[in-house]
Amino acid sequence: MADQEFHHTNADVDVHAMGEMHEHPTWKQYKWVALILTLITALEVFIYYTSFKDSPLFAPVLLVMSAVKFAIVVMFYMHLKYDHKLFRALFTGPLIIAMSTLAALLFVFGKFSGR
Amino acid sequence: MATAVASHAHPPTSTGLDHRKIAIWAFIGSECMLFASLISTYLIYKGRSVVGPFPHEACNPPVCATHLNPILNIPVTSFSTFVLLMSSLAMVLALAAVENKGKPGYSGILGSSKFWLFATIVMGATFLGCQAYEFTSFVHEGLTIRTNLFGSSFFTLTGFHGAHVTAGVLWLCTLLAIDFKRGLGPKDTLIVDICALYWHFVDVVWIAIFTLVYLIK
Amino acid sequence: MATAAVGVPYTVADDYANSGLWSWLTTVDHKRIGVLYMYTALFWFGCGGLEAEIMRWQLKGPNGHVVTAEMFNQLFTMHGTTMIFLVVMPLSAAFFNFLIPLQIGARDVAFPRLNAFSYWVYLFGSLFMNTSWLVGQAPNGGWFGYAPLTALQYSPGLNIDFWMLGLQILGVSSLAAAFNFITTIINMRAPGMNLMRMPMFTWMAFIVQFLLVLAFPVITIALVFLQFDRFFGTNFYMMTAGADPLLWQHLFWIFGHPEVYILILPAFGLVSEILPTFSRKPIFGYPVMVYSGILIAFLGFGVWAHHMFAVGMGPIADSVFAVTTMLIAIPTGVKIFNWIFTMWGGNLRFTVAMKYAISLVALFTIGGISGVMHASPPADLQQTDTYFIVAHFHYVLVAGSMMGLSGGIYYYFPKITGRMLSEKIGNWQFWLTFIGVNLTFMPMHWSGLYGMPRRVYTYDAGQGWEIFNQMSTAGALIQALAAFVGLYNIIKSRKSGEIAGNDPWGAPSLEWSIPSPPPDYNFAVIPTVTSRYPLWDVKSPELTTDVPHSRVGDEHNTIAIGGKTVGSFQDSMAAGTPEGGLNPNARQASTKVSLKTAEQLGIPMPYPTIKPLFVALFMVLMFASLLLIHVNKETMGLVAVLTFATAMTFSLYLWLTSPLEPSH
Amino acid sequence: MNFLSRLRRPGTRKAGVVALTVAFAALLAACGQDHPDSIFHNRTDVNRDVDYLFKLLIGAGTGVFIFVETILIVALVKFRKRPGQPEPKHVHGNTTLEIMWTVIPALILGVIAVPTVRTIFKTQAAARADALQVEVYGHQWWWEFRYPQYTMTGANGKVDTVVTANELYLPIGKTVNFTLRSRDVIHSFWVPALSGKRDVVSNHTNYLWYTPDSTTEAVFNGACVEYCGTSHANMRFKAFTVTQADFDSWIEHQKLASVDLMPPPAPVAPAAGTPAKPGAPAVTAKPATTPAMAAAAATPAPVVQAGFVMFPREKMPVSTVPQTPYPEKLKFDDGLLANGNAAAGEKIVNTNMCIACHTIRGNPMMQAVLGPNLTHVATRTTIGAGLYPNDAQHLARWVKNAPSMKPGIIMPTFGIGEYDPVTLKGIVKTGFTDAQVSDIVAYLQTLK
Ligand code: HEA
Ligand code: HEA
Ligand code: HEC
Ligand code: CUA
Ligand SMILES: [Cu+2]
Repeated sequence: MADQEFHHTNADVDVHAMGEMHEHPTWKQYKWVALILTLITALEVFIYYTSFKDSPLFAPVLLVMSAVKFAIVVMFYMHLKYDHKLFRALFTGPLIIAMSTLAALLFVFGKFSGR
Repeated sequence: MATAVASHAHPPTSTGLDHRKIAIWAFIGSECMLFASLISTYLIYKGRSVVGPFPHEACNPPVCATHLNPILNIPVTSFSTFVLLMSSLAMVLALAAVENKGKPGYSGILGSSKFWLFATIVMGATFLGCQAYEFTSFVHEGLTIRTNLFGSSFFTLTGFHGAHVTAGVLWLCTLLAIDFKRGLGPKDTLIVDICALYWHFVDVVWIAIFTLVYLIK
Repeated sequence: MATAAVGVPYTVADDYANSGLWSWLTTVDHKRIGVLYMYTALFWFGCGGLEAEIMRWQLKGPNGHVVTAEMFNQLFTMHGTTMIFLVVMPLSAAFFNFLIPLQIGARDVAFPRLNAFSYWVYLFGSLFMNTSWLVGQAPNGGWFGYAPLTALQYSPGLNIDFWMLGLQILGVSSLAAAFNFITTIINMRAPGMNLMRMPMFTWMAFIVQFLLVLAFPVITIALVFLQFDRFFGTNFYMMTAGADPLLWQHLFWIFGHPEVYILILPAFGLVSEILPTFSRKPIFGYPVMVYSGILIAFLGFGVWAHHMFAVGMGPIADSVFAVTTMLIAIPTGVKIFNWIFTMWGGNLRFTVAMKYAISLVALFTIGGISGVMHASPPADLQQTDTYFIVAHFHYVLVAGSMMGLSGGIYYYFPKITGRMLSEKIGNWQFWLTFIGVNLTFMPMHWSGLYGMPRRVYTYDAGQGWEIFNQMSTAGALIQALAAFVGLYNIIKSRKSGEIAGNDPWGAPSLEWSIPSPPPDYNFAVIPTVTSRYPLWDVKSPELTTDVPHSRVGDEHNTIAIGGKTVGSFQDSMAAGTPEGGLNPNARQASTKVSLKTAEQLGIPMPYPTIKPLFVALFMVLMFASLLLIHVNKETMGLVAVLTFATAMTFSLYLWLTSPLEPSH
Repeated sequence: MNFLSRLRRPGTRKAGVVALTVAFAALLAACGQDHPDSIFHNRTDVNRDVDYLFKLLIGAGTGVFIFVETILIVALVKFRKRPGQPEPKHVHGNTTLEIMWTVIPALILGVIAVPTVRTIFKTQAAARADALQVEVYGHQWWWEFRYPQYTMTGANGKVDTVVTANELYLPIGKTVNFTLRSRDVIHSFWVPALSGKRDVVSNHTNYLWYTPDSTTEAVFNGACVEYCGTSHANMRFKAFTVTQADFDSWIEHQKLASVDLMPPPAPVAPAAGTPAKPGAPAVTAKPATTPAMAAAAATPAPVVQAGFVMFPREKMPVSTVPQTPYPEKLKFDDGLLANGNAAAGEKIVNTNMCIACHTIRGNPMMQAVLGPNLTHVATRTTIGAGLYPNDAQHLARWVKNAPSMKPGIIMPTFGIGEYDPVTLKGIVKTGFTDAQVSDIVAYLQTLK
């Protein structure tokens, strides 16, 4: 709303974080990110078609890979890495609660005890 | 929620940030819980259907009247996943184009916000197209939202995501319309940024869904 | 006491009618919206209470036949739903709306029109849910509507449809409001109002908004499943399809337990405002109070299954949830003790507001302790679904939430209306309530432990439950009496109450530095805050000397009154605070000084607008039209849904494309 | 009371003092009288473990309560405003105190948590192998109890297990292991005096075990404690703990089939003849005055079941005998009951809707399972899931208009001229006269 030029030192949240976003990821970074995402996705689909599919490591490996993708997109495309730390709190807090709730649910429904 | 209008009489915001950006991040936070509930439901009901078709396993008599193949179509979905990822790239480039309008290096088609917005819309639409194809083929193979627990939870989960994508596409269309009407410039960075954040979030949700629903058995 | 320019009508920034119905329908003023919330919630409190009274009358003796079984089931379902979703939450929302901007030194909330939207959705949603009484099919599945009883197979009527659609609608209202307040509190604090200087109520409100934002999506999804099951024949709760009824229970309580803290934290916040004022002493251990609040909210997401100890989750899950549940007692206890030590060494004035606050401290403890008793699964198996539970949650909800909120009403009524509530009548109401509540809910501990199940419309003679039920019924009647006394007090004082003035209580926080009722722009000049207790710094520094929280030398444009540094409050007092008032106990009427309007001060005020009301109306109608599907009018239903959807989108478009306020 | 005496308005204060004292006096008085369904009776091993935990909780709770309220009241009295009092000295906080009231509650909770967890694992362990197995099925709104360890082969070679409804017999001193399943919505199985409850969850199987070890035979009230619809409040049951000997005799009796009263050279009714063949077990439990005997006499000498066949009613404390009043509107001419004809009754039952829902072993017509098994209905002390005593008057009214006796149930209204409270349809032609109902009742009463 108001023009962002002005700020006061006694606002609680760190004051260096002024205008919407400073030092942005650049074109180059964007394209690198896109490349990495593509590669990971390709790898995911690839191992799905290999015999690795039946190994006990399959699920964990996939989870790690998608977690990486998730993180990159959030950090660079949503520029959380560069943005006001407040946003990091607003996003990661709920994310943590959501994930632990999901895990807890799967546990109480015996999804981890191979029922 | 474009309610705020700049005015000298308004005191500066405590954080120097714009209301709308804080609101959208809070909204995204709450969306995390929404999709967490949907995904957990899908996983909880996975393998509990009493009749086929099933996601990864074939279904044979007596469980099913006739033989039914595993239903998930990995190739198509991998393609649509890829498209959605690329739409995120287009989105950031659109944002960059708006932000640096007129700056050196932002001339020509690759520097035009209209082009990248349009590209994002097209890719989003493509994704929806794939989903429509997927859904119809499932129905033909005998899986509807009423068939079994898998059908109910699968269609609801992916349907909810699809609805989010649709909303995103419409939102992008309004931006494109504005861009054609009066041109989006650096001063509009914020409204584009907000839409972009939403779009990327919908993308990351799909990253999770693709792995948890389609790839993992 | 000069009544001259006091109780000034709300001045508005434009030439819309500044009072009368239209101005209320179109208002975007957070204070007026707060007032609307308050009276609507009080009205529903009357209805929810009436439902309770009928239940109590039925249960006053064995084999009662005041109402039928079916009616009774509808009564307790609607009583629970009403009291939680239509009374306590909106009453808290009333205070969020009225107080948050005033306490943080803002002119309004971040999204004024969204704020109006939230209220209208709540109003229409609550009306929708209660129209079920008119068609004789009120919800009858219990307030947590366990599957599969709510499935079409076992509940073919419209009862459950009213319930699930109603909750869905109310969810929209709460979520919209929550995003609004989060933004407001993060982003609209006056200069110097850093987080650790925020009044305790604003802090608790802040926490509650996050609980809302995280808890409501879960029940939204659970309800969506139910809607799909009932309208489109999906299988989420369809036992024949192999569904698991515990899915609903888990989803509901993942929402449900955070919900109970959504219900209590605002009351905690109000008490934390009232106790310091009437003890003439700052809150004891401010930081601890803040952190314990955050901790309660956080832990609140990890305990939901304590409502499900009887469903057979297995020993491990039972143990885990038992322990996490018990942990919550610690931060809550911290609050209790901090409140007691706020009073300790103080200088206590037993106003009605203070009495309510004190009885929250005294009585919530009882409910909390019985809560800890439930937290032990083997023991809970002997308690769950008996009146022992009913006793627990009424002690925390009635003696907790409701008493805290009642205290809040007595405390803030002067600020809201410009007039004091009568202390004389108020004392009657308080003592009747205090006696009534204990007489109603204390015996329920015994009837529960002596084996009386809850949700029974009748019970047999000779079980030794009679005496307790008679006491409960008597108590309920006393509570009704008390409520009427309170109602009378409100009506009377609204007209002829004593003039309040800016700061009738000698309170420390910003909202008391401006006239009562505040002008629509709240602060003529946004104050610069230099301490946790700005007004005390001004009026009775001896209370806040050597207080670490006030950064001396931070003041901008300081001005001295009576040789005392006043910080920059002089500016906000341009809005019409009289001089003097250095003795905080002396009540100051805002004499002579007549209020400047927003234009005179050059403050841009948002235009009043009817559009949010229409968006809300069409949205509720859209949901309501789904009912047609169940009276076998599918096509008609779909047409209606689409019509209202388009109407909604259109009015939303008008809303978004019309400017919020005169731009410069 | 000290706190109260500080109040400004003596009027309210007196009211308050009086009301509160009355209240608590009443409570104390109430605690004096006996409470049949109290959870503190400790009639099982499990309940004693729980009781120990409960005492601990109550102890800790009371302690905390007294402590909190005391310092609160002291503060209120000590620091109330007095005229001319100086402004209070500003206190900002106190770290040692804060730590204290974080740590001490934590310790108290630890003291509670440890035995809690221990008891959880102890009471949820698998039941001992030699336990008596009882399968509990929850229905809207009645209980089906099966004893899978006790089976018998019926006349037609069909193997059955002992089944009864709403009345549970348990041998004293033997561990019983309940297997809890639901036929429809969620219910919850609870006998307060014996142990905690366990939900009966659709699509789930739950277990609950304990060892009734009350020294004497006893009757306990049980109830459904999960809201399950209209008549949730009327979904009660009884648990009889009896000696092993009596239990065995009871089971043996339950194994018997009922006698077919249709006279052997019957008008060609398929129902006749069949089970009336020799060896068909019969019942001669008194009173032998019913027309049942007349018919039964025609059949070869029946197997006599002596000894304990049902818990003696005279030994049942009043609290276990339902006192639910009749619905006002439901009238029945009790005079007719004396001369109801059982054989005629059976004929009516066999040729009417009853066959659609009920089972009576020994009566080939009655094989349905929608309602309670009526083979030994006469050996039960209550009907309608513990709602009414099982006597001629109540049976008659039940058969005449069950839905008005118990809201919401699927058993239809049969009495001629009666109105079905749900459908509000009048039963005009098809219904039974009071005389016919009396016949049915007579028949039902032979089902010992
Ligand atoms: C305002 C709402 C509110 C609040 C604040 C609470 C607070 C708590 N509740 Fe309650 N609860 C409800 C509303 C609330 N509850 C409702 C509505 C239900 C019923 C739902 C239904 O079935 O319809 C319910 C049901 C409920 C159950 C399920 C019972 C059952 O159905 O079997 C349980 C079980 O653990 C429980 C536990 C607790 C606990 C441990 C707390 C704790 O937060 C309490 C902590 C507070 C204290 C302990 C007192 C102060 C502390 C001290 C003085 C320190 C020292 C104390 C000790 C060391 C013990 N609650
Ligand atoms: C905040 C929540 C709240 C509040 C305030 C109350 C207040 C009361 N409740 Fe309730 N109650 C619940 C939440 C609440 N309850 C819940 C969640 C349940 C569980 C439901 C379920 O099982 O599904 C429940 C269940 C419940 C039961 C158990 C029903 C059963 O299990 O069979 C009973 C029984 O006595 C009861 C009684 C009361 C009484 C006597 C009051 C009294 O305090 C009421 C006093 C208030 C009045 C008497 C109002 C009078 C007001 C006026 C006259 C003013 C009029 C003003 C206008 C009209 C503008 N409640
Ligand atoms: C549509 C199904 C249905 C029909 C037809 C029906 N009943 Fe029932 N009956 C029930 C159900 C269900 C109950 C259990 C009601 C309850 O306690 O909730 C019941 C209970 C009873 C009981 C009480 C049993 C007990 O132990 O509580 C008796 C006796 C009885 N029925 C007799 C009859 C007779 C005689 C007829 C025919 C004239 C009949 N019923 C027809 C369903 C039926
Ligand atoms: Cu069965 Cu309640
Ligand atoms: Cu809880």
